[in-house]
Amino acid sequence: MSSELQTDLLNDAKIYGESLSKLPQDLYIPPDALEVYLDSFQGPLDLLLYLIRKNNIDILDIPMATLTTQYMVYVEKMKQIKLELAADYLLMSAMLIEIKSRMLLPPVSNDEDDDLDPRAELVKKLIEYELMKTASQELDDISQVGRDRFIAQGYFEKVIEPKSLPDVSIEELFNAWKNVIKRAEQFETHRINRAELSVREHMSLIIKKLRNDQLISFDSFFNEEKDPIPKLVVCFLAILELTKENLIKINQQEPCSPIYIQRAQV
Amino acid sequence: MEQSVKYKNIIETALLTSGRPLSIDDLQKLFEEKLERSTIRMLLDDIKNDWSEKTLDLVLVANGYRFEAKPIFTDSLMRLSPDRAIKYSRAVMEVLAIIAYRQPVTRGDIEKIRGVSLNPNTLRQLLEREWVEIIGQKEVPGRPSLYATTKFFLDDFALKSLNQLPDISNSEDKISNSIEENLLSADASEQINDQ
Amino acid sequence: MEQSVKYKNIIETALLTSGRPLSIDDLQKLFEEKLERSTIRMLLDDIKNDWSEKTLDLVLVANGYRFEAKPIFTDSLMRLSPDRAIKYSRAVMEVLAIIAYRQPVTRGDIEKIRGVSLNPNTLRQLLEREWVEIIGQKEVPGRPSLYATTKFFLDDFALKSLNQLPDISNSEDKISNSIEENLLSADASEQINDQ
Repeated sequence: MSSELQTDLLNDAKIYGESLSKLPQDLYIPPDALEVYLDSFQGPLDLLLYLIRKNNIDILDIPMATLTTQYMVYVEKMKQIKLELAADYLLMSAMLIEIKSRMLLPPVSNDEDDDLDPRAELVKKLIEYELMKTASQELDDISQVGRDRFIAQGYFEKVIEPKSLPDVSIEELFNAWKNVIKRAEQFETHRINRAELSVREHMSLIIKKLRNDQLISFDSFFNEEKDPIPKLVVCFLAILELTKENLIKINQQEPCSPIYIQRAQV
Repeated sequence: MEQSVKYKNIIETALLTSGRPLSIDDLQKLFEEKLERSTIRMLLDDIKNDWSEKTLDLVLVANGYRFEAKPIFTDSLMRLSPDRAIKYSRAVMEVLAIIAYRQPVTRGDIEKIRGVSLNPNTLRQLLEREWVEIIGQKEVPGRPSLYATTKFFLDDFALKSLNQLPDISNSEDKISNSIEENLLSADASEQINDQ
Repeated sequence: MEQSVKYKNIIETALLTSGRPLSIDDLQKLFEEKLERSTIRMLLDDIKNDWSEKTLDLVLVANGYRFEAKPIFTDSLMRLSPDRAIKYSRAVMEVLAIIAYRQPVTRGDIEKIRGVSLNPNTLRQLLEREWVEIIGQKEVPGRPSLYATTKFFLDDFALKSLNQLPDISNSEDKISNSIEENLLSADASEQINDQ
């Protein structure tokens, strides 16, 4: 936090009329921790609630100047670190400043009921959000199937009647795959193409073989007399790929001795 | 007597192997002969008692009855395959809470309550898990989808109905009452502070 | 003695709720303390005996131990077997496609490609249909299962080998062109899927 900001904050920060003699503890954040820290807020309302709770501010009587100042300190930091995050936060800054300035104007009239506190809408939002935040914590405390609630699911031998099962065409499968690729490209984590397909098939076959035997000789995967050359190549590529993905290990005791393939152990 | 033990065993086996809750209607399908719903309820009570000292609990959730591991085993079971435990982010859980407590809601409603724009992936997680579904469109410009929770949501949280959601009404009433009282009296000290 | 009953109960609960066969290695993970393999075998024997007169059998299959309904219940259970969904969900089809094109994959791989966590039911449907099987464990922490397609999958789709799966490379350019901003929204991709 820059010293300039700190000074501003100290000059401005008054809570219920009391000037703060020193910076609140929770406002100091080591610079390297800041990014993680800012990430932990779900949005501007979450940040405001945090400031309100930490400073023991009565949510129904918010000192707008204090809150706005403290809020701006955080937003400044966010702008420096991750600009793209700031949009929702900037909108809130504008709203806070507007409320603050409206509070400075004298009430137009004293006897009109609809002359609402400028803070009313913000407070309603904060309360509703806090309520939902509480609700989400309460939900999270319930044990959930798939996390920490376990459902009996013993096995039983089914006599499968193929007619009762959904039909799926190869086109449908292909379309599903196209969809996956489209989305995967959005995440930019995977580049998926087809060249390796037969390699992938062989990878599965090799693992299936290794399921029964711990150790299989490298040679036994290749039948040079019967298999066409492309198949031999594909099988070899599959072994390399499995090794790369740490699914199998290739062993050779000494040069020129037989090579063995086994399942990778941890 | 003999016969009722046979019925009971069939129901128990179905519940132990189904992997999903079974309703009384489901359980009736197990038998060629027609069993009364009251008979089945009685047998379920019996089964519940049989298991009370054992490893599983027979519980009733939104879609019916199911066996679950007694809570004392949770820690051990979680050690078995820690990678299987599905943990959702705070954002996902907040959106789930908003849909659960304020349903039906549009995406815009959710954004308004949380004060941030919604990452589409957050909703997708919940749709994918089948905890949330689109139940229609709101008849306003743009016809945004309306989201609500599903029965699977209730099942997975072991709730019989939405009524059983954790109660937040206490804090709700308290707050709305005090809004009326305090808010309208904007006090002078605030204005002084702000100068 | 007291202690061994506790162990036995934990093992029984794990076997009843895991939904997959558990090996001795798996069962060892249930306990903080180290249990000998021989101890676990003994406890399994005990459990087998406990259940001999009851509704399930404890059996040893290729990947480990599991509880199965006794054969006398099969007819009743088949009556329950729900009328299957007329169509598989989009999620099921996508997961099948990922396993077909990218096998062998772990659940984590599938989640990474799709960007959402996987509903446990999705894989279950594919395993039940016997289009997909577990062919082993990946030797990384947590030893996640590796999924691959089966011979039945090839049969049902009339393929001689995976090589015959439709080729994506032609359409790849087209697809990348069509990726637009609006694709990022879940609703948009939904519509494309529907076409």
